[in-house]
Amino acid sequence: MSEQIAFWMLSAIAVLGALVAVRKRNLIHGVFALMIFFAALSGLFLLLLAEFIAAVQILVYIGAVGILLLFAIMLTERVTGDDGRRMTSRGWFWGLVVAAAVFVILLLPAIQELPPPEAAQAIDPSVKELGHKLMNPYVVTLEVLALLLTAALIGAVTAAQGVRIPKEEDSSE
Amino acid sequence: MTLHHYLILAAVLFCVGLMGAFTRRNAIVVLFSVEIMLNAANLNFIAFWRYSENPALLHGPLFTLFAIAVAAAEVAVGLALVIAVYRHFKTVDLESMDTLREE
Amino acid sequence: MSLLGGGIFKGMAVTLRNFVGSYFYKDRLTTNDYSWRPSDKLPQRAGEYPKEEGEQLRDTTTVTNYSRNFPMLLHDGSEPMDTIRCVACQICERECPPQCIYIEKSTEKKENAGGKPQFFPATFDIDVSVCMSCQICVEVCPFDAIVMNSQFELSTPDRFGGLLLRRDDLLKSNGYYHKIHPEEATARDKRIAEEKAAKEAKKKAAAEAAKKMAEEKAKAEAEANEGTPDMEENTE
Amino acid sequence: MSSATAIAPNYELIQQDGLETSLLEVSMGPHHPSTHGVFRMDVKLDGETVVDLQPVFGYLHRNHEKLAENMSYLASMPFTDRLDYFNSMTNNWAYALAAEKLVEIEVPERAEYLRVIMAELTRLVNHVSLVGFFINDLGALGTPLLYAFREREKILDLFEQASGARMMCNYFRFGGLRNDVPEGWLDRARDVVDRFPDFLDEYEKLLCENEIILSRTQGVGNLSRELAISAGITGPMLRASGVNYDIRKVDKYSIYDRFLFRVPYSDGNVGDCYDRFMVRMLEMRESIGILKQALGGIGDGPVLGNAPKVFKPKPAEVYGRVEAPKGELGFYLIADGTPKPYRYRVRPPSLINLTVLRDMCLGQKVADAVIILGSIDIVLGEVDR
Amino acid sequence: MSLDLIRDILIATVPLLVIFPTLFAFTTWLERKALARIQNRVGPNKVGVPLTRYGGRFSLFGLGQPLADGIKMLFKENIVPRDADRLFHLLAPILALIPAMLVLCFLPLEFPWTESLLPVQAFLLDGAVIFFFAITGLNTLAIFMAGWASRNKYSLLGGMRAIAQMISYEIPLVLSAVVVVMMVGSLNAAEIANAQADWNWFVFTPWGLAAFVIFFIASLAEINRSPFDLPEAESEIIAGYFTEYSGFKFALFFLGEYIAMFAISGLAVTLFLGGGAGPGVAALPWLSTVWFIAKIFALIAVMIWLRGTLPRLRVDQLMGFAWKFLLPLSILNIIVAGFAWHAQQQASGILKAIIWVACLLILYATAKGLDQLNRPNVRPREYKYAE
Repeated sequence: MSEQIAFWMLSAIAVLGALVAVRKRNLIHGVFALMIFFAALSGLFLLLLAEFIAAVQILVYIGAVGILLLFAIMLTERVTGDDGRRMTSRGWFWGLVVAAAVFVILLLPAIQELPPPEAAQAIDPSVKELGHKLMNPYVVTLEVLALLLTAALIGAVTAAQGVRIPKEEDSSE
Repeated sequence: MTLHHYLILAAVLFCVGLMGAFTRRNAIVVLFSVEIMLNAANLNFIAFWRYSENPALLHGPLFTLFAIAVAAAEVAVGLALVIAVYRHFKTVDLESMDTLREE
Repeated sequence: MSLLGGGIFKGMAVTLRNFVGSYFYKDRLTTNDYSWRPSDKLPQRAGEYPKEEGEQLRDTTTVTNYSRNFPMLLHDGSEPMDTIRCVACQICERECPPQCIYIEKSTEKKENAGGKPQFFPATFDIDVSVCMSCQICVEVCPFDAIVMNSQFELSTPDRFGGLLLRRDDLLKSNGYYHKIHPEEATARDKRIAEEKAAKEAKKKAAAEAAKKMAEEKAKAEAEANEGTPDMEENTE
Repeated sequence: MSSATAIAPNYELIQQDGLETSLLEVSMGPHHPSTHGVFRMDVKLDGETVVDLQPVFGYLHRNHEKLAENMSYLASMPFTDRLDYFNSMTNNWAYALAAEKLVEIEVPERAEYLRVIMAELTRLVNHVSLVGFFINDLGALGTPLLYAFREREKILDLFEQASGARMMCNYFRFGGLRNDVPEGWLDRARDVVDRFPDFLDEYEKLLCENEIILSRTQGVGNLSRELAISAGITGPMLRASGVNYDIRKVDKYSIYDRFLFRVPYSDGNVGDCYDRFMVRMLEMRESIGILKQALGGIGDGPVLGNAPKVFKPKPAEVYGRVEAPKGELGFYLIADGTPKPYRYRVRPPSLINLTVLRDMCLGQKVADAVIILGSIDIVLGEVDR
Repeated sequence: MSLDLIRDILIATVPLLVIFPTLFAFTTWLERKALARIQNRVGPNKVGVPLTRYGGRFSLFGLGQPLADGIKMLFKENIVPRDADRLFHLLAPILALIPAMLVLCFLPLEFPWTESLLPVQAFLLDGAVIFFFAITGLNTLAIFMAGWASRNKYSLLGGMRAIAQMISYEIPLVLSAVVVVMMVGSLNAAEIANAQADWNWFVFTPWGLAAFVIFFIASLAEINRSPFDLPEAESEIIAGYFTEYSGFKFALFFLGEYIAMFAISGLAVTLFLGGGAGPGVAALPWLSTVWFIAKIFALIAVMIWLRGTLPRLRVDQLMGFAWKFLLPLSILNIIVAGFAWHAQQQASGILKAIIWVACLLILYATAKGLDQLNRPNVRPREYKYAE
């Protein structure tokens, strides 16, 4: 029962957060709505007993991605966004149609008769096990991921810096 | 709670993200939308893992972990690109970046 | 090659010593408890603050001795207006830097403490909201008629009228002056007595020398006390 | 100025970088915790870096000079207290020196000794609290300041016992002092002076080796020797830039030639906030030396010469100056034969030292601007007059 | 939802929500009093219990001061700038408080009345430590929110400083905790605390000591304490991100800050100082809670002491300190810990001592070298004297 209440609340928050994030004109508000969405998702992960993923979700998405987005917004946009420009793209109607279509397609299996879902097994996942898995079968993946992150870091710095005339003292802020 | 609940929720979230990506002009909002879609997918992974026959294999969390890492990299590069674009075009409006279009 | 963070540790040692020292050494805890409690009387002058039990205020007697607050007018006897020293010469009014003194001279003369007919101030106002306690008026007064009071509790609900001290508020006896500034008052009285003695000796000598001169001198003195004496003559 | 042109191209580069980083214009003051009074700095920031700074003052203007031209010479003495309200004694002295030149009054020896004692005590008060304020600007929670105030209080008690007021002393008169110090005052002063080095030891231990203070102050707010001289900087700030110039040595006014003391100055390589801070710390030691000599050598005698209270000087121009704790404090008087000065002009060290603020701050961080202002040591009463 | 669960949750959480705000009140008093004594003042000594103004006899060293402050804060006018984002301006202090309160659950604090409710104790979560770090990071957002919503330049500067600072210092913070996690082999807070029973505190190992120092310094920056209080640097940017806050919202920020202080000290105690371990715990289990809180207060006392002594760093020095000093040092510490810990497992007696001394020397020499590299020319100078 308590699980159901938590699920419905969290999913409502997640959907609302996502909707506000994509529809809000004020981007800072949008980012915070997005973070609420991330937090709700983290709660859902906890509900599914994926503790570590929930923690990582908060750590990475709210702690890192959110802040990055905030900085990007501060660097690029007039944040209030009350400039009266059209918010939506030219093909917004077709976009909406496609989104709705995808939604329907995704739900088709559910509309059709599905086999009754199995009940979840009782599990006791441990972070240690996850760590062992990362070291034993997935170590190459982990290394590749590390490489990818490094590459992304360098790439991001290079792309964001652009062509820069060297200065004597480069203030990083 | 059953797997279906989570799958439908993930579908809704994915479509919200899709709608945002299709209908907004702001590059950063499009990035938001992509993140929402990615997270919906992650939710699916975890839900499938939870209701799988052999959760001890931890495939779902591991895959999600990798997906989150990749997503973080994606956001970093994506935002760097947005900033690079902004530097060039002085806007993050996706529709005004049409220099490759034939006139 | 100094210790890493050594300067910070040294500083922390100093603050620790002060922390501990503030409990043991009066030298390190200089705070006085000046707080006022409802049961306490309002302090009348500096140094009368209530004390915490067993706590000594710093030595305020010397401070009080030289402290200057707002001016007051001196009189010598029991009846203030009969023995007022001020002759309304208006030097202080002119010299006052913030110009907070307002004097109106009386139209007729009256006998002062010395038995001499003198003018007196019909009005003598000091606006203590303007006064800056500089003591210039005390220094320029040739008659030792104005000195500094040390009463500071002048708070009033009426900020215009209440802070304008009238002549009768300002009049204080020489005895009161002795009470608040004992050293200064004694020195002043001594000087006045000396000056008086010197004057009388001079007078006597002059009287012995020539009687005619004495008459002229009396006349001149009357002139000097009349109108406003010229500035450069007023050397003390 | 040179640093201004040095910063401008750099700033252009930031703009060319493409990102429209708009400058953040911050009006620091007039009610800002660290502007030392009602002083305003219009700062333009690029991130945290100061790219432009405009000092704005005048909020405390009280018409000091014009007021003095409309009252007798003696009457403006109490007003000089209000110039640099930390150092009323030296303000009095500079004005008294100018007026004494005007009417050629001799000052009795005891008065000269007391004047030196008061001036050096004032220097202690000023430097010790300046260092406290400076460290406060660096972000300490008032601890050094309160230690400084603890010691300052002892000296202010001395002032109060001598003159009747702690800060607005109004103690000097043309031809001496208003009154002699009370009985036992000299012993108390000796006691305070004897114990002051202990406090300085503690103070130096607390501050001078602290890594954070060292790295915050060194290389910040550099003032070159040349700029310091051409801008007319005086006092500890000039000596911190490597110029050996002290009016006590140059003019040998009063009886300063009788005392042995040294003037600390830096080698002039940088002239940063650390130098200004240290020069003041070292100067306090020298002041204690002077005080000990003066308190030892003082004799009996009158403290006020036979000088007129109110006078009409002959038409003349005079300039009297002293080494005030903040720099050269001078009073320029033109007499026209009336009891009031025709022209009365103050040379305020605070204001003139403040003129190089912009040059020192450009290119520094906003936190540095605050401590540079603190290291200049201004008092707004003197800047605005 | 079963009533039992609600009851259990209430029993597990409400004490946290009561005990720590009470301790917060006491800590504000302690801080004011200790700072006052460091500065040779008396500190609050008038307001007693019950709020006697002129007390003397009942003033109880001014212990009523926090209560009086709280009442004052509660009744003060709530001022919102005209141009402020009202919603965010309201939400920011709440958001600042929530994560701080939330992370308290991850401290292995066992209260006598919660013994029967182990399933709801969050610190038994397998990833309690990583949750702790994740949720502490949320504070950044609240501060940014406050800085941005106030529409004040000082607030914005403070917010930006806070973000830069907290993100930078999170890295050495986490990396220094990694050493402990490596040694215990678990992210579970209770397990980490239990591993340190019998004076096997990690702070008594060289790498543990180094990690503790790094952790403590980084935690000072995380909770914006002096000498890293740049986001609220009074002499530079007034009050930073809470310049525009008054009354109860300000009190919430204040509360959040102190709760965060408890939380991060609690984590330091858990990771390095043996958790609830201490003399007498074996006989009286409830003593572990007392020890835990006593250790927290010991750390807070050091923080107050530092606050009374040190000025603050400049923003670029702050970042440099995190990236160029703490980060390399903590990475080296992980390496040293990895090797030395394994080496000393087999070794015994003298060899162990040699390994320990060698570790200490390596770490100190590296720290010294990094310091020299970062500030090559900073040292006291000589001055000339003119006769």
